[in-house]
Amino acid sequence: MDTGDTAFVLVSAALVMFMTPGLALFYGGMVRAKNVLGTLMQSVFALGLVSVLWVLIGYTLAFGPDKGGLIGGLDFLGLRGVGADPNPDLAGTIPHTTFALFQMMFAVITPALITGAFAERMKFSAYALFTAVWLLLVYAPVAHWVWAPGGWIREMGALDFAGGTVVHINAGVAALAAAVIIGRRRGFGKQAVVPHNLTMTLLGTGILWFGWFGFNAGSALGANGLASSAFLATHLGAAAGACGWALYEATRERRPTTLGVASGAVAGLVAITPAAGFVSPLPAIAIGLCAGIVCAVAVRLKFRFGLDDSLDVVGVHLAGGIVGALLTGVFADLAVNGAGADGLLNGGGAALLGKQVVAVGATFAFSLAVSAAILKIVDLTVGLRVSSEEEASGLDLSQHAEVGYAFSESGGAIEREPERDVPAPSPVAAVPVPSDAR
Amino acid sequence: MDTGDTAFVLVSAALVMFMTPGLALFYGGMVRAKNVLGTLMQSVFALGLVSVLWVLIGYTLAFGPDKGGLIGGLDFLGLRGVGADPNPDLAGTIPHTTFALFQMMFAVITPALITGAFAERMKFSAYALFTAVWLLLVYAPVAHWVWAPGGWIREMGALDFAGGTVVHINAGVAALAAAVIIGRRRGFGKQAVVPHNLTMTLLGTGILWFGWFGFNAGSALGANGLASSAFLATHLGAAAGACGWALYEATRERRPTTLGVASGAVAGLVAITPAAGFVSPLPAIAIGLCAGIVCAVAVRLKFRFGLDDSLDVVGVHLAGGIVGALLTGVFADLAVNGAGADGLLNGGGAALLGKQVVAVGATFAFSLAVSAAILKIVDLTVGLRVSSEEEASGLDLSQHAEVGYAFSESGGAIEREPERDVPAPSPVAAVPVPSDAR
Amino acid sequence: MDTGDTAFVLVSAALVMFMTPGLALFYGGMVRAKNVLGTLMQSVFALGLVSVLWVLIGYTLAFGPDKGGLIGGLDFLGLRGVGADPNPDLAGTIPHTTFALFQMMFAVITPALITGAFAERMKFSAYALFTAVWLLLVYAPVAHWVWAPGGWIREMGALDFAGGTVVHINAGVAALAAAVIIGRRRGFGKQAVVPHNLTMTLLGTGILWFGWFGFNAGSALGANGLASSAFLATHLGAAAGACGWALYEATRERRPTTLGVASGAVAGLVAITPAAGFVSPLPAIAIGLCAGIVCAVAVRLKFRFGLDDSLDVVGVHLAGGIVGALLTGVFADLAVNGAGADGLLNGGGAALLGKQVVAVGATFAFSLAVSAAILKIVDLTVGLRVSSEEEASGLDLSQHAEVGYAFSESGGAIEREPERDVPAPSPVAAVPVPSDAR
Amino acid sequence: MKLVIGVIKPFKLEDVKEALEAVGVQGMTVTDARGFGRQRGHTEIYRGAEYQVDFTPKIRVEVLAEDDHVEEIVKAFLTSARTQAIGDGKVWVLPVDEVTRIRTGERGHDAL
Amino acid sequence: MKLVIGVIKPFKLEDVKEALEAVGVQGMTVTDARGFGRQRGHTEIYRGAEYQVDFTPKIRVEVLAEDDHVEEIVKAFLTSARTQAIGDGKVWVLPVDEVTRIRTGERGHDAL
Amino acid sequence: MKLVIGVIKPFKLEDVKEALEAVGVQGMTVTDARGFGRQRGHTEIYRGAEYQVDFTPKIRVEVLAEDDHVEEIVKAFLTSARTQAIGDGKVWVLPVDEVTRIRTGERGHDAL
Ligand SMILES: Nc1ncnc2c1ncn2[C@@H]1O[C@H](COP(=O)(O)OP(=O)(O)O)[C@@H](O)[C@H]1O
Ligand SMILES: Nc1ncnc2c1ncn2[C@@H]1O[C@H](COP(=O)(O)OP(=O)(O)O)[C@@H](O)[C@H]1O
Ligand SMILES: Nc1ncnc2c1ncn2[C@@H]1O[C@H](COP(=O)(O)OP(=O)(O)O)[C@@H](O)[C@H]1O
Repeated sequence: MDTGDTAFVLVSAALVMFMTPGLALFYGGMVRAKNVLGTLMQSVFALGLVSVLWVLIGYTLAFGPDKGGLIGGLDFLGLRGVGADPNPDLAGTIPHTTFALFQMMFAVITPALITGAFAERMKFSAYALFTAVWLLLVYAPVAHWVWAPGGWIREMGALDFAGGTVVHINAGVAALAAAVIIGRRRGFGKQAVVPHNLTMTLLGTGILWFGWFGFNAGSALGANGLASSAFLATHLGAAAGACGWALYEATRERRPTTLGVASGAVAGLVAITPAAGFVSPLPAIAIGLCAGIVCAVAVRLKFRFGLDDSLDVVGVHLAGGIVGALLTGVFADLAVNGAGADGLLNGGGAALLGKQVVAVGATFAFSLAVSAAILKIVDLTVGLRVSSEEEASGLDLSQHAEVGYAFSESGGAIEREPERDVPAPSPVAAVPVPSDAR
Repeated sequence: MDTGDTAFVLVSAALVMFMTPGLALFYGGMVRAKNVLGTLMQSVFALGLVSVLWVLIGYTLAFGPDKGGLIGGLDFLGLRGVGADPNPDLAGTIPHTTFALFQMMFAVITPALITGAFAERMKFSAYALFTAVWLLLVYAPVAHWVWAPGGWIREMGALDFAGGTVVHINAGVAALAAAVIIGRRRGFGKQAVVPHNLTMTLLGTGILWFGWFGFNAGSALGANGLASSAFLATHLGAAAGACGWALYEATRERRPTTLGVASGAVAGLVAITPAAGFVSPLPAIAIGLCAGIVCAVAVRLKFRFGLDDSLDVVGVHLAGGIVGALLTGVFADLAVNGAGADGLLNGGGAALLGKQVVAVGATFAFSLAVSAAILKIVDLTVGLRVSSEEEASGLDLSQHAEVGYAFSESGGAIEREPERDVPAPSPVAAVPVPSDAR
Repeated sequence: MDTGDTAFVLVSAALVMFMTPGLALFYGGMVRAKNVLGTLMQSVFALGLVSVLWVLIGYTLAFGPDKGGLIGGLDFLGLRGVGADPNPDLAGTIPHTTFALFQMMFAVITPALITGAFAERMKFSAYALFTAVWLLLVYAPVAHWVWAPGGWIREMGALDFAGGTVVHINAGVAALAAAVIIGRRRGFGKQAVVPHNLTMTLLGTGILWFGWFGFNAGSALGANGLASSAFLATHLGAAAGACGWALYEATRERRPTTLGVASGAVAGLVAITPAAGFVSPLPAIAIGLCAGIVCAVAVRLKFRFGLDDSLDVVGVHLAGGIVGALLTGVFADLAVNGAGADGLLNGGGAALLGKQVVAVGATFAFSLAVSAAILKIVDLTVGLRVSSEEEASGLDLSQHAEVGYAFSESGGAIEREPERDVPAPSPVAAVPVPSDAR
Repeated sequence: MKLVIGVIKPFKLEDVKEALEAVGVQGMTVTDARGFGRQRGHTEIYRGAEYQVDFTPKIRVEVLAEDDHVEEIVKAFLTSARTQAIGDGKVWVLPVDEVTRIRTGERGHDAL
Repeated sequence: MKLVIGVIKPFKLEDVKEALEAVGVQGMTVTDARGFGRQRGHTEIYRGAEYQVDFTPKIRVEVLAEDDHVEEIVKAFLTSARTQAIGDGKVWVLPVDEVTRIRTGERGHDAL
Repeated sequence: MKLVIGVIKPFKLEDVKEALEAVGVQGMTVTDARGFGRQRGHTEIYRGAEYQVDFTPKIRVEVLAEDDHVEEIVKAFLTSARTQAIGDGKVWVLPVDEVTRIRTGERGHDAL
């Protein structure tokens, strides 16, 4: 066990955990004020629900001893047998618990990413049920295929350094299914739906960018040259993505926007995720730039297709994820990572690219089918969508009986305490309570 | 000295420092807009005041050579003799300065926790004076008892991994005293007092959760298996706490709330703090779940008792701290940490539980008595409470001559610069200043 | 290569990256709501633009093999030859890429600091052009002089641990030039210009403080006693700075303000930056306290001089940077850092202080001249300043076609989709879209 | 000269604006408001403390108009702001002594 | 038909609402406002720059009522909004030509 | 008794307040508003979706005044709020039946 590696992966896990509140803010700022809490909840609550499920069963399904390349065995149920000693098959220089908790943070944020597609209209109960089932039926298997020893995609030799397929394509496809199945928001395409607080979205972007260093560099599972080059590639992907999107807007719409720069940075981070540990700096810039432009175009298509992917999960995570997975097959470089492969431009021929295509296709098909099935079942059972009145009044009031902001303190409310009329037993309470009225 | 351990504890210290701004936001979002800055200040200013006092005298009182099990000697006054070499009695693999600054961050946040109890009505001067005195007369001694070699509670064998008694019960008890002594806010129990910005509270929750990894895992004082299991337990405590509180609300009040999930996560973090380094994953979930539910019930009692513990420091930190301290006596496991003990459910019998009860009782009694005394004296000298008019207009204007938000830019104010009428010496200023009026 | 050192510097780099969004918020809260996005952009976009330029050419200009003490050679163009192996001349125990990316984060935030001087009135295009040119013509050379082996200021023996001259004085001087050349905002000195969201500024302060540990302690380029003492000094500088500014306000204006405490903390951080690795705790407190008071006075002078340094970059970064550089010559202590020197109060005589004065003077003169020249050229080409109408309506609308906040959801806008009238090809879109109207 | 004031549901503003333009209205002034009436409010819960909020968000639209234009304008409000649901709001008409355009000082009809 | 407008201190809104309901008022429209008058404002200081703010937060309450109901409503305002301190505000009454309920098109009395 | 209502550009509020004080006005009530008129609005773009916003920020100023004071007050608005640019706003005058000061119950002239 190496203390430096352990320190780095533990801190990386903390950074990845921080990404989920960051995502909550990134999404929360883009919705209307009446839905901000409901939107924040759909990310933050995943930290609670998914973490518990992951420890109980998710981890062993993903990383338990391989069963036919498809799923993990139940040996690690409830983290049984997962202790301070490293598990050499998974990570040789850090405690097994460190690897398990690092992976837990990935499992938390992936379903949270999906929520952008059905923002402003899904029942909280439906969200919770969908998230729990999706984690076990979709996320865990795909994570096993791609990352676990024996997983068929890993064995095939496709490369996904930090989750381009497992996290982004996987979530992006589920988002596509969700947007189609739950249907469009009231007034979509007719009424103006303006982000209520872009400063919140920008803060979220900053936190995501910051946490992504743990996501990608931490995936080196040690503090070494590989982690360092993944860190560098990650930052350059984000930077170039921001420039790419801004460039597109400046040329096509005369003005680069704040939301565009934020979106471009995230698009670049998504695209560099699978490639981070396999490419050198200049290709990293190329991948980010490319993702920024492609995603800027992609998000503009949803109106044409009448698809209300509310916060553009498809346009950013699916499109960006595919860009990244394929360009990994183009730019991968054995000189950067001996455990990787050479891509199209490094004399590796189309072999790797082909495997990348297979990995993307398999993830796409599997995630689409199972996600759609789960959504349909949830719709038939608890029902996916809030009522039209609840949608009009907003998720905050209808799902959580709260409001996000109360800047003007104009009373307008009186307390209905159950205890209100009960004679208070304490002497303190006996003292008449002074009121602002007097 | 181990670089990996040093890296981990230094980063952990940074994370714990970040918790104080996080706490400021967590609290700030819950008050009315007119008090948001005053509330933020009561946390943020502690970063300034307490840090300086800690270095000058606090550290040596807490961790100087033991004097009769009760207090530390003055050898480390002004950090004299605290240098790059490790102090084997305190932490053998990191510089002594690293240990001292890590401890400093704990000393900063503890008094800040108390401020939630007297929110929206205490004078800034009274807050500052109380904080300074409380740090030296209450925090430093209790920290010595529990954590310093020779401290009587430590010697007795009670377990507190990262501050359940020192930080949370200690602050929670002081909060109880403060809420009673300063009295209720105007209109408490009659007028509606609604959180003005729950998105701020949620952001604060995310930062607290993130920073808490430094708080608990960092308390292993190294990057090792213990740190890793403490990290895992911490995350599960928070996750289960959020689920517990949400579950309570969903069953008792039909709707889980954002504030409930945020409060539950913090309650879980509080409860897992003393246990983090002594329990395995499943017990960690149990502790969090239990804390989430217990605290959800506890905060609902304040109206019955007519106690205006404004932001529920008692309901969350005192109640949650006690839950954690006692359950540590139930779930502690030598298999997790050889330096710990076996709890009730691990064949250790009631021995440890008994010691935990003593530790809780002693901290409770001492903190209540001394905190109350300090508050009374501050009240008699500078006075604790702002005037009724100042309370109505808010702390921001009355204590700091500022407002938190100015969204609508409708002038309504002209500048009264002292320099206004002074003939400006610089040529630049000679140029007539264009005004928006033209 | 040491994994502990690598882990620490990588995490430090992430922390420094996080400072830029923090700075965006720190500045963004101080402007009027109509300019908040434009202000955030001027920091956040630097993360994109500067990072790419740094990798392509900036790094090699700053840290390439020395050319006459003035500039670096082009050997590292596009990070050619910068790999996993340590570069002993720069940092012997971490990968060369780690050093390069750590330095990149410094290059990003420095031009972002300048933007506070021309807030609320500069064209986005002018900002972008100025930033790009300034990075290469001003930042890179000065960084070479002070930090690169062979750089003349470094060889002379002046001390700048983490960027007092390179970052703060350099940016502060450029800010002075910018404020004079772009001129004052409409209504400056007459109309009230109130910070629109001090909670945002306080959050930014918290992030800056947090990230500054990476900035200063990370500059030890390893996880060791030096990093630890730099960490401690950094925190004490911030803490004492906050106390100093608050003290000044409490005594001179009766009330300590939130903005004052935030500003004082930043002033303290600025001043401790050059000294962090050379001074012991008590001098660190002295430096912070001194900076807090000096900067509190400095910002109050701008009205007297009619200088619209909008967010006080000169008053905080230039003034604070000079205080820190000079006091480093006073308090530096070989006992703290053998690679440093003894200052005035440690028997080193005035030698070091003299060198510090030369370093400050040279940076001041060079930065002032070149920055002014760049600004003039940008003004003559793309033009520095937005039109008077654009300034009145705000940067958000005029430069980015966005608004920061839309709390009240009162329609008031209908969508003009380019695709709007195009017959939608997809069956989904064929379904008539329900509108809130029905 | 009259002042027609309409209190409507916020999401109806766009429709009302278009309807008013359609009947020749060239200007209006709107303010965010909160209304109390037959339409019920909602409940908020914070850590178990329950609040009944009786006011619902509305928008208040003010239109200055010639006397003979009023009837048309009121009709435009009725048709465009109506959802058939409780809380659609009211329209009322106030007499106006005189109107002046600040920019030009024009009065009466020319000021509109 | 009359329009009674009251400008009050924000924290009084709840009391005023209850007092108006007590005298049979079934609806009202409120807007956030800022008032200038005998009541003094406050000072704000940012980095030494001092601002005098003369406006204080108020709430503006509008109530449509039958002529013979007006006196009672004004009284309700006086009793419920009064704190005896400067800045309690004003109540004024405007003549109304007609009122219509958007939902039903009912006019006059039935529109309230 | 009359009620003078002026709709102005936000940054003009301070000038208007001073002008009104200069002609002896001792109180006023202002509300944030949005105006639609000859003055054009602006465009917003979010991820390529383009919105045309027709409303521009305004401030609505209400001044209660004696009949013989009205002309002076209207003039004060015209001179202080004018920028010569489209969108300067309007001033209109409404008849008032009566005014009461909440604090004292004084009516009419004494209530101002
Ligand atoms: N007497 C009144 N005076 C002023 N405004 C009123 C009055 N009654 C109703 N309103 C306004 O009209 C809105 C709708 O009234 P309400 O009774 O809820 O529904 P409806 O108009 O369909 O009967 C209220 O929210 C309030 O803003
Ligand atoms: N002439 C006026 N026209 C319109 N509103 C007024 C006028 N005078 C006062 N007000 C409103 O009444 C409020 C209270 O008036 P003020 O003179 O401060 O106290 P009081 O009403 O107790 O004399 C002011 O804040 C303002 O909103
Ligand atoms: N008929 C109207 N009724 C009510 N308010 C109006 C009317 N016409 C204009 N306004 C208000 O006056 C403001 C300025 O009017 P506008 O036509 O844009 O410029 P100008 O007053 O210079 O002709 C508008 O923004 C609106 O607030």
